[in-house]
Amino acid sequence: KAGLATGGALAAGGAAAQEPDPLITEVQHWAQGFGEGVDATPYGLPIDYESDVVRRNVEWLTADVISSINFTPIHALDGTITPQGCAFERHHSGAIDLPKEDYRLMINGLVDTPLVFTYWDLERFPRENHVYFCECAANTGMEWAGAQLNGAQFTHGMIHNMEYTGVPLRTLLNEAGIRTEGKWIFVEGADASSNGRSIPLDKALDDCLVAFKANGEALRKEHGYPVRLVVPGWEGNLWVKWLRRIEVTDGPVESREETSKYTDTLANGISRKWTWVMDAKSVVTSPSPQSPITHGPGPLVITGLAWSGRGAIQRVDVSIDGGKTWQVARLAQPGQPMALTRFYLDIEWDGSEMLLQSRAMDSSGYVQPTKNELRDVRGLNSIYHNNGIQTWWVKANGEAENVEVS
Amino acid sequence: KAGLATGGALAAGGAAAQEPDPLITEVQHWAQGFGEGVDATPYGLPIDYESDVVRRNVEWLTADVISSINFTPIHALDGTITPQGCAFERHHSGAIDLPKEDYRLMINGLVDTPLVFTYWDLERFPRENHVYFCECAANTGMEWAGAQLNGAQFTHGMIHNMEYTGVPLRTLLNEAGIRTEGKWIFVEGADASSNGRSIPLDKALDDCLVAFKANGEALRKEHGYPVRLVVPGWEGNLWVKWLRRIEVTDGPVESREETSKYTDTLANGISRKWTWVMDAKSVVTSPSPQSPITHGPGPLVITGLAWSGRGAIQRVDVSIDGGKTWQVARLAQPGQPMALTRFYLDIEWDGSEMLLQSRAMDSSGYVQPTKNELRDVRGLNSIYHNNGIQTWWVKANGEAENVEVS
Amino acid sequence: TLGAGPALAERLGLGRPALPEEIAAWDVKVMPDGRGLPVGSGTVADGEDLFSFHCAVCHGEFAEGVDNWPQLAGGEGTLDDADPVKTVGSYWPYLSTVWDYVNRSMPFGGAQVLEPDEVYAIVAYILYSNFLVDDDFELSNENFIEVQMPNVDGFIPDDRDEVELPLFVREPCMTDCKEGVEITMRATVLNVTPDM
Amino acid sequence: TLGAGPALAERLGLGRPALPEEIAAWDVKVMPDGRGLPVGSGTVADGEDLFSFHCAVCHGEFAEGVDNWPQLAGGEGTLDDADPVKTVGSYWPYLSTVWDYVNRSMPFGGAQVLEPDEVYAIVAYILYSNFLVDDDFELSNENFIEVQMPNVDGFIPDDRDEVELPLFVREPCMTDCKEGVEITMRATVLNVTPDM
Ligand code: HEC
Ligand code: HEC
Ligand SMILES: [Ca+2]
Ligand SMILES: [Ca+2]
Ligand SMILES: [Ca+2]
Ligand SMILES: [Ca+2]
Ligand SMILES: [Ca+2]
Ligand SMILES: [Ca+2]
Ligand SMILES: [Co+2]
Ligand SMILES: [Co+2]
Repeated sequence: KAGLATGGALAAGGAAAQEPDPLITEVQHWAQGFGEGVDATPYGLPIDYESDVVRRNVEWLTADVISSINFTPIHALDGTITPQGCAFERHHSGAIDLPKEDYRLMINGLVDTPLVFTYWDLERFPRENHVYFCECAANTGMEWAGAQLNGAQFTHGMIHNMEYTGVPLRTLLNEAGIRTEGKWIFVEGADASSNGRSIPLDKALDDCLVAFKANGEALRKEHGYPVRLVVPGWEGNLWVKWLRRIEVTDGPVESREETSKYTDTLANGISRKWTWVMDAKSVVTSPSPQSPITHGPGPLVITGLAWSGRGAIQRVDVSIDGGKTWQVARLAQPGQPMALTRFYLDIEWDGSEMLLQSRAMDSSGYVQPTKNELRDVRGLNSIYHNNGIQTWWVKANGEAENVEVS
Repeated sequence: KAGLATGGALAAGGAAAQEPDPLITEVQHWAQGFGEGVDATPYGLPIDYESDVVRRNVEWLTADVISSINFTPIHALDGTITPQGCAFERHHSGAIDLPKEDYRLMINGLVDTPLVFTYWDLERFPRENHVYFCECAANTGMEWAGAQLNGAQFTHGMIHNMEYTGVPLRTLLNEAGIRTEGKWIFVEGADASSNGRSIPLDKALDDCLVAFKANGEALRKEHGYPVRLVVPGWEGNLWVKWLRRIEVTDGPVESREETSKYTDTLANGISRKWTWVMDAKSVVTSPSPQSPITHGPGPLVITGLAWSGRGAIQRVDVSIDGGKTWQVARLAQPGQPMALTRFYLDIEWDGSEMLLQSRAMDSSGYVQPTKNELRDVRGLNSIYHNNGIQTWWVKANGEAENVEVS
Repeated sequence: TLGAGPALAERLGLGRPALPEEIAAWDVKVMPDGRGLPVGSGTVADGEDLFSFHCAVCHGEFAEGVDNWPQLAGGEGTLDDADPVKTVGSYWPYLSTVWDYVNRSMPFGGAQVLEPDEVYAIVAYILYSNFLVDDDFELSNENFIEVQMPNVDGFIPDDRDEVELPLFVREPCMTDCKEGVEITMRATVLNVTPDM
Repeated sequence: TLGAGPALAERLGLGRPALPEEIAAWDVKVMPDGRGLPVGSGTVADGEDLFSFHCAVCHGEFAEGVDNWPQLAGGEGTLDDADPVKTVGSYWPYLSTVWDYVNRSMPFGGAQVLEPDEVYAIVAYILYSNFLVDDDFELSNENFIEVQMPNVDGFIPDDRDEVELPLFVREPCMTDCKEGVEITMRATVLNVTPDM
């Protein structure tokens, strides 16, 4: 591989090069011969050099990799759309292989006519398109007790953000006809866990989608091919994959996933249930432990993501001194309801260490709290819904570490 | 593979099933055993069943596959975002493999200080995020003489739509300092074609981006990794990939790509040059020749894409009778400037044949013309900028054909 | 022409009526009040054998859990402790959840192999391993809802709107928000991040 | 805080000054008025040999094109015909474009191997193959802009705004937009769609 310089090694800040760069003065092979033709990759993958931008799992988190989770490499991404290929996965019985031909969706329970749909039936209903984030309620859960995992991918990577195409759940429920006793729905997947969850009818009739495309193409196998439920702003566990059955019920089923799991035990031993909404949250994705500063003092782009299950992000503040003072960050685009928002703060870094934080505010007026403020309310033993402010300790050499501060 | 029914074979429209579907009454293997674990695909691909949703090229179009083009499978996509993996490619010397370490960007010409940037220098400038379509000026070019290729992928698939992250070109030009004699820029790539194009300074200072991410991740090799130019609303040939050099000039270079190619010869032999803007255009993506109706009469979703280089799509009309009468389609989301817009028309199909058309209107008031209206102005020998209304002849059996109508 | 979604029309007549056998096959959920339970029964003794055969490799002979696999028994009175142990006995509010989950999702890797009587027996054994029933207990659809789950009153509906919004809907501090800042915890000290 | 982009700040001081040798290496563009041409020259005769060696396999010995590869000569007077043949001779407005493109991009698969004198010679030969110069012609940086390109006046700047917008910015017809509709052309009749 040719090259005088590797990352950041070339003098910046207007310093002159000592001698001409052979990467410029010598004709490189890619400027002379052929690259790959248009028949080389009918469906492409990232270039080899980006092989570190992948989903990763944490072995000790779960007993095995089948009922487990992996993490989106948010430290290496920008913008807001998450490519499907590296969007985090959570399965309870593995990612199943379910052909469209073999797909059936049943709606039953307190309905006028219980119905069975094929995949192709679903494609005949009027569709909608929406960009939504999907965050696992356990995202940042390992950090309840304190700073544990060293990287935004691991602390905040149980999230992705895609443009979904699907049929409003209300359309399908309307097709079966909801009886007046119906107050909840229970949704299940076709995998062996079946992962049932109860959802109040209000939400079901509001903005849920029965989705079959994400970012334009068919859902990926690991995201529920051919059909998943989209429950905007609510915890990812409700976004049932390989959606098989929707039952209209008069009450919650109180399934394992809404009792044993996805409930939040407070300091007094009493647990909150039905904590569906994802609170407003943000994180600086770069610089961060996996994305250190390699270029030394001078212009530095601080960037990150913010989101809220209660609506649109309206503002994000960034602190470089651990929360003593804050600056209003620049939003790349106005926040959209229940979708990721990208923020930037462009600074002139003086090369001294920083305690980097970000703080999201949403359209409901909610301001992302500190981790300790959450602990004051909820105690120390929570798992889910950790939306506390994250701190990265960026050292003078540009490396960053996950820390907590007073 | 289990399954009573294949696509659309199950009776719809409330007709009762004769006997219970074994896909429901028998426990399927995916509902019993394990699917794939979270370590199976660090970077995933579409499920095998979608192996037909890929880029395709047309062999006889070009002398070889190196300077050639392939087509986005728009007939099989929905929403607006194009996944990188199946987004069309156009190269003039093949898709080159250029590591970030070896990347250099030069800005020279009529500037105060000619500069050289490394890849990592670019990441230090303030960034923006925007979703833009990129359409090859030759998209639909094969249809100038008449209906030729049977499929939306081939007639309209030289387009994609991504969320870009990059540095405004104006920021980089400002860094070098534009001298007052500077009126144009000339942009080149690092590949062997180098594919130089001239762009007026106004556009360069307006909304062009020097982009390094698309849909959140690093640009794919075939889309210009590590850096490409984004020229919103203007023909794709200007979106130079593997961007190597930007020169500020006092006039256009009149390179091969802006004289021999990408000029438009009128009936009288005189040719238009500098036809950069992509006119408002739309196409029904389904039903279409590659996406026939398989379900018989009854509810039918007609969908397609609309876009304009002059601004945002404001309305799309659909005709099912070859343009005698039109209905206003539903836009999935309000049109955004220089980005794809998805439209839907939900109809009750009576099973008789249709001549399907769509007609885009943009924020400038421009209404997409018929192909014959374009021919009346431009003659029969144009190649580029064919934004005429497309007609699909949908037959009673649901199959569709590319036709032209009186 | 612009708008979030299609108008909610009358029914389109798509899909087909589900047959009773189909609903029976897929609608296996059990509600807290016992609705959905099939007729059947099983004893602790039978449950012990079945659990040993189907479940113990992961959950332990006494439902105490093996390695990282879930523990299903124990943990009484720990919910307000530093490290609560959440099991069927200590945490689960409804017995229906146990029946439903074992029936639909376990054993892990071979779901939906158990017959109703077997599920009754296994659930009886899990109750026994949690000291909630005697060793001669037989669980059936008839006595099902008589079983008292210790933590049945341990749950409240989400009260973040009442408890947290008043705290966190506020004007954010911009300057002089605190006196000093000290690092109180460091991930690299704990050093549990996986290698990349 | 909301807004399309960052404020256009003063210079950030990033990057480094380009060295003259670097600019010389990369800035190879030639403008219509000849600016950018290196000193040099080449004859039709030398060009013929060079073309035969480097170019003829694709473009033909007489620049007439082989198979689907581009034809570089011929087509005079066809621009207003049914199927215009666009070549350097019939279409290209500026000779600078030929020099620039051959120098930067050809031969296809081995770009940037030619020396300036070789490019001059090859361009002279392409002119000759288009009957634009005699067989004893020698092209150099000095006589370069004297060469008359036949189609130099054949281009106008984009006039769609003036010619087409008045036609197409209009109120769209919604009903009774035409009397009858006939299919006038069918792709399956032509049958050129590739297999999938
Ligand atoms: C091969 C390992 C394995 C076997 C065998 C197995 N389980 Fe499990 N069990 C698991 C795993 C893993 C989970 C957690 C799954 C998840 O969270 O998605 C689990 C969860 C459970 C839970 C819920 C625990 C909680 O706290 O939420 C119960 C109850 C349970 N199993 C009962 C059983 C019974 C009864 C059997 C036998 C009939 C059985 N398991 C067999 C691995 C196993
Ligand atoms: C292996 C095949 C091949 C060889 C050898 C080759 N060319 Fe080409 N040439 C091409 C192709 C393919 C194109 C079109 C490239 C594109 O459009 O991206 C082209 C384009 C051209 C054009 C522009 C044609 C137009 O109408 O725009 C010129 C001029 C040209 N070549 C000259 C030359 C010369 C001079 C040489 C030798 C020094 C040469 N070529 C060698 C394949 C070749
Ligand atoms: Ca890398
Ligand atoms: Ca397929
Ligand atoms: Ca035993
Ligand atoms: Ca206690
Ligand atoms: Ca010869
Ligand atoms: Ca003529
Ligand atoms: Co919750
Ligand atoms: Co053009």
